[in-house]
Amino acid sequence: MIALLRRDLVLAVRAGGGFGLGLAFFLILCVLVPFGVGPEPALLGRIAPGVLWVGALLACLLSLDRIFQLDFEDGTLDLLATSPLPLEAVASVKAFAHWLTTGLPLVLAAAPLGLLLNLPGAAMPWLVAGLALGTPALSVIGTFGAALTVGLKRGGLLISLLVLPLYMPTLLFGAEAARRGAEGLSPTTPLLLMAGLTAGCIAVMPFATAAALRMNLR
Amino acid sequence: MIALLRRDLVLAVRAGGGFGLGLAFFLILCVLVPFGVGPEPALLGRIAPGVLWVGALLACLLSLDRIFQLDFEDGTLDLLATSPLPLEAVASVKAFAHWLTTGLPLVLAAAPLGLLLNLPGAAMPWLVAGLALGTPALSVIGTFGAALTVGLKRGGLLISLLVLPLYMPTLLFGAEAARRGAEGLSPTTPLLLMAGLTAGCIAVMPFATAAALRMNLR
Amino acid sequence: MMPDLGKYADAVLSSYAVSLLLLFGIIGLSLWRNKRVKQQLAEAEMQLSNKN
Amino acid sequence: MDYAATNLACRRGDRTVLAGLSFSVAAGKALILRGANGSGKTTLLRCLAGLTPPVAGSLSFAADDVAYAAHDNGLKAQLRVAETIEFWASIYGATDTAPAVDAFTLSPLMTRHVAALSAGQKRRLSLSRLLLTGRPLWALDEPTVSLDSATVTKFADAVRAHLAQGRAAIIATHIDLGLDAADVLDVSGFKPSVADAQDPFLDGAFT
Amino acid sequence: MDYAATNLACRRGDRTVLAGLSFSVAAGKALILRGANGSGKTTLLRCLAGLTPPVAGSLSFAADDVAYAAHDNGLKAQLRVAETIEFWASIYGATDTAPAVDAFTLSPLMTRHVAALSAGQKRRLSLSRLLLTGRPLWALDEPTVSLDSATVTKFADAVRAHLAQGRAAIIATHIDLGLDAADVLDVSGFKPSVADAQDPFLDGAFT
Amino acid sequence: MSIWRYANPTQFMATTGWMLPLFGVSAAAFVATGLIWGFFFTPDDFRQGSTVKIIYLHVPSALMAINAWLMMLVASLIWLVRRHHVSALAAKAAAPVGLVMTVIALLTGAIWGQPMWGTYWAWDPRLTSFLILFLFYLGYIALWQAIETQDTAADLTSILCLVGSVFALLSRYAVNFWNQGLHQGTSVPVATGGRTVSDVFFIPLAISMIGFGLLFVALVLLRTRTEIRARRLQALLAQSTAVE
Ligand code: HEM
Ligand SMILES: Nc1ncnc2c1ncn2[C@@H]1O[C@H](COP(=O)(O)OP(=O)(O)OP(=O)(O)O)[C@@H](O)[C@H]1O
Ligand SMILES: Nc1ncnc2c1ncn2[C@@H]1O[C@H](COP(=O)(O)OP(=O)(O)OP(=O)(O)O)[C@@H](O)[C@H]1O
Ligand SMILES: [Mg+2]
Ligand SMILES: [Mg+2]
Repeated sequence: MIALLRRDLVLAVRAGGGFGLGLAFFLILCVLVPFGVGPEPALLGRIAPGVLWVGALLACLLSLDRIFQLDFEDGTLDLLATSPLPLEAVASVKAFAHWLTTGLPLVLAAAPLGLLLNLPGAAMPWLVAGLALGTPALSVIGTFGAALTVGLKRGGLLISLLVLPLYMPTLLFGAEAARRGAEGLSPTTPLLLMAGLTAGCIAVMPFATAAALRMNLR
Repeated sequence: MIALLRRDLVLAVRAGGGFGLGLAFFLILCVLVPFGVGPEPALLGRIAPGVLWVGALLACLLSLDRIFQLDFEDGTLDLLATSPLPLEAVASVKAFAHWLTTGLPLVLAAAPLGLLLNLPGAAMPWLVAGLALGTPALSVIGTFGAALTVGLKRGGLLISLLVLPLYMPTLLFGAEAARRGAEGLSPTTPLLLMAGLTAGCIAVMPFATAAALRMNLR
Repeated sequence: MMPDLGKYADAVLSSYAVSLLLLFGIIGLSLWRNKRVKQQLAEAEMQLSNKN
Repeated sequence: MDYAATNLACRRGDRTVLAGLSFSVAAGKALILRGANGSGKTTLLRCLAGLTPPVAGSLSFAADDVAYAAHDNGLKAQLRVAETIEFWASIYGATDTAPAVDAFTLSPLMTRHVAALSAGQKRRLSLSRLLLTGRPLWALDEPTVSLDSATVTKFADAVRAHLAQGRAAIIATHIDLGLDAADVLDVSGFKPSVADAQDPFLDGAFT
Repeated sequence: MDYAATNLACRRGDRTVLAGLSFSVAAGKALILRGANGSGKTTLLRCLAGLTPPVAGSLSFAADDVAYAAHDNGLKAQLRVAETIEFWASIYGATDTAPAVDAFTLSPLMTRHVAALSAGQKRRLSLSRLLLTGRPLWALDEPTVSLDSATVTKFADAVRAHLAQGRAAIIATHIDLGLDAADVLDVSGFKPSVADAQDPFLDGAFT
Repeated sequence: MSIWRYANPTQFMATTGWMLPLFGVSAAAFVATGLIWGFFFTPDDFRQGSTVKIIYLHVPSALMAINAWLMMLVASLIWLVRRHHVSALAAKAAAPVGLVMTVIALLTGAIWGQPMWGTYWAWDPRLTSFLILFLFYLGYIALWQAIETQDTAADLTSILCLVGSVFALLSRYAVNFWNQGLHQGTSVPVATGGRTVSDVFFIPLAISMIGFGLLFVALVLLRTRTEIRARRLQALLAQSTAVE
């Protein structure tokens, strides 16, 4: 399993992808938004938590289709499925690698980018906490979506369609926590709910992912 | 050339992609944003033009990497490059097919989705006009980005990084036109500038795209 | 016969129009596809029984 | 130990491609699968490898006994040759990669990226994985594709060495590998009838 | 008309793989390229097809004369067989697809999706494109990969028919196609020296 | 004889052959009665004016939009557990009907919103969760369309339906938490029996709801029959090329 994780990370870095790019995308989005909506600081501050959350979601989505697609096309997935590694483990490792290359950089970059968007200081810690708790769920759910569409070429947008409604609860809790933080209310309830959601996803989704993979390879 | 266009469209539709999905993505984004920033109608109305433009951009970006990547991986691009079709024509056709499957549906869907985001009625026609004039440029520029990264697996995020700065002028003019429309000012200047930009891109970019392709195939 | 809908006539009529259109749309589509598939299947069965 | 299949039927996509197929491969023996293009060799091998469950019939061995090599190489262009070998070695818990490297003369290529290999070199790298699996039954789908004749001989040697350890191999191929301890099975003879398809939509009749 | 190359040097990636290679193929003749894996057959063919410009030397024909068939099939899984053939026919302006379909017995497969073809069937479809190009020089990279022996014979017939029209073919292959009008060129003999690499960073000396 | 014998395609075709017209005719009768009664023969509401007439479309379609998804969930479970092909095809057949119901509920709601709340759209929890349901339908249908191999498509869409149901529930809950809405609560709580709508409106509404339910059943039966035939057609063609 560690070998698979190491391989996935090496591939991510070598292919001009890896940590840098998820981050770069996030940065670019944060630059685009002020251009799109205009530069007033008060307005930007209000929408900042939402924008950062939507950005995290999209950065995840953008990279989802590659989780299994490349391995499927060059035949590696067949070989992994016949290897001693259970497919559930493959699913978990893939999700974890995706989080390391996409989710983690976003969590680390959220604070400085929040500054760029005038995010109120009170909201900052809660936004970061929310992202830290929520992005693992995004990766795990996204891996499931990728497994559903693995046989299909150009699945990119189909994944988005399948996965985005599944992202809704995470997004709602996360944005709510950041907003409550900004307004000085206690954001623990949404954060707790989100932690529960993430824990549940991590525990259960790999089984659904492995089942979907098995069906697609058949 | 028409054969290539037809083939690309057939592939887009068959692969569960096609017209519907660019649209679905756009719709999903418009649903996400209120979740992220909260449901107040006034706030949503203010940021609506920006959000729709950023959404159009992202819908384009999400689908860019597939323009040449699949053809490259299965060897079709080599065959097309040795065919009687000049690569410039291939580049133009690919860009046009991309616009038909991504840009056009966005133009058509912008009005109803604007409603969802409380877009002021006065801004609506200008937003749509801006999208109609601007999305062809997005496709043409994106095709160039796709040609640059065609050799690289997992080019998805790298393309975004390369292309987004090139999208900036289009975005600026488009959002400005919609905002002026909303405030009752005349949006003709930004629209004219954008039309010029688009015309220039359509005329010149296919040559750059073809050059990039040739280098990548070498 | 036509009830007086007052100032909301637009809303009521358009919602009825849209809904009926959609309902008839899905009904028509289902019937049409049913007929087509039935015909195709009959043709295929004919061909196969001729072959054997 | 014998590796046997009894009355097997296999499906590919929506289509039942083979039915009523039985065979038995004794330890130390190889089974060569023959058959025209599209006759179902790949379908059978995928079924043996546990990727598609059989529609009917049974296998006397588990999917864990099978080392499968497909038409596709399953290589990553961005990895180096050495990294690729190490990766599969650690997946299969193999400690010694030297036999795999030697059997396919990979040592001059170890530091190259897979992207910079020729078609035959890629194939050699892909086949070297077999020696890392340590599994007793090799199920190989046209393994010699794009290998030059010297390498084909080396490959046949590797198969012979494998068989000599009391193991077995099932190989789909269109060429002659020169294995003496090999039975031949022509899969063309196992075309299914409609009844074999095991499809509830083909039972009974309705219009 | 002769198809000739003079003193050719070809590059693959950063590496100059072949140098000093010359040949001439007369109309009606075929040239078989031989050489161990990695000796540069693919590199040479890509150069002839105009995909990589030669590092040195010259060709007596244009890239437009060459119909190239690579290791990869270049097929789209989502298209049907008939659609694929029509697509290439209209790209090359061919009006009659019947010869291509017949030469590789594709007619029973016409309505299938490419995804549902076996490896050999895909190869047959991919090769049928050659007959649509109408180009005089075929440059083929291991065309018989995964073809069964009956189809290999059919393919050799197609090549013979092509040559009989006064055209020519250059074919890299590891097997014997049984073409009588064929010269053989072993590319292994054209390994470049450092001077052949034509790389400005290898001229002169600095440390 | 267990109920599962209807899961055999031949049996299903035979049984539904005579059931379908029955459902079709009664659906037409109930829908027509409910809507005509509601549109022509009910008074205006004292607050909502004539817009109250929209209720005869809005509520039944909203109800059926949810029920259709529930039916798909059950059918998917049956497919996953017992592998009855008809059940998978029934789920496939129901999805577009559910989608249309969802669209009708959304559109009539939006049109109703303009006079009542002064806006076509508000991010009210109930409205929002309907929009999410709409997305689930779209995704489910798109996945069916995208996969060639029928059994695989059935498997994958079933899993999506299962996982999607859980997440739909979660987001319904999360949405409530996020925004208190404008939309009125349930006024026909079947469980408690009490209701806030007066009989004048309620009787035609009930008839219309029954009608929409029957219409749903009729459409699903018809479409399932089509899917079964299409499936047999495909199997025949595939097998004949394999056997030849
Ligand atoms: C696009 C907007 C709307 C959507 C998606 C929507 C959705 C729904 C849903 C899901 C139900 C639930 C049915 C049930 O629980 O039994 C419902 C019921 C109802 N809606 Fe809407 N609605 C929308 C707009 C409106 C508007 C604008 C009004 C009028 C002011 C309205 C009035 C009602 C009424 C009276 C009911 C019946 C409640 C009951 O008796 O249970 N809705 N709607
Ligand atoms: N994904 C698929 N869906 C449906 N049918 C398929 C699929 N893949 C292959 N087939 C069909 O199944 C049959 C058996 O294919 P298979 O790949 O097993 O043949 P094969 O013996 O391996 O041929 P080859 O020598 O060409 O590799 C063929 O008729 C083929 O067209
Ligand atoms: N993209 C590349 N970059 C750098 N070197 C490469 C690249 N592709 C191949 N090579 C190297 O160039 C040499 C020639 O490769 P080529 O593919 O031409 O060989 P080939 O004769 O076609 O072999 P095969 O019979 O295996 O197909 C080999 O040593 C190979 O390792
Ligand atoms: Mg095969
Ligand atoms: Mg080669």
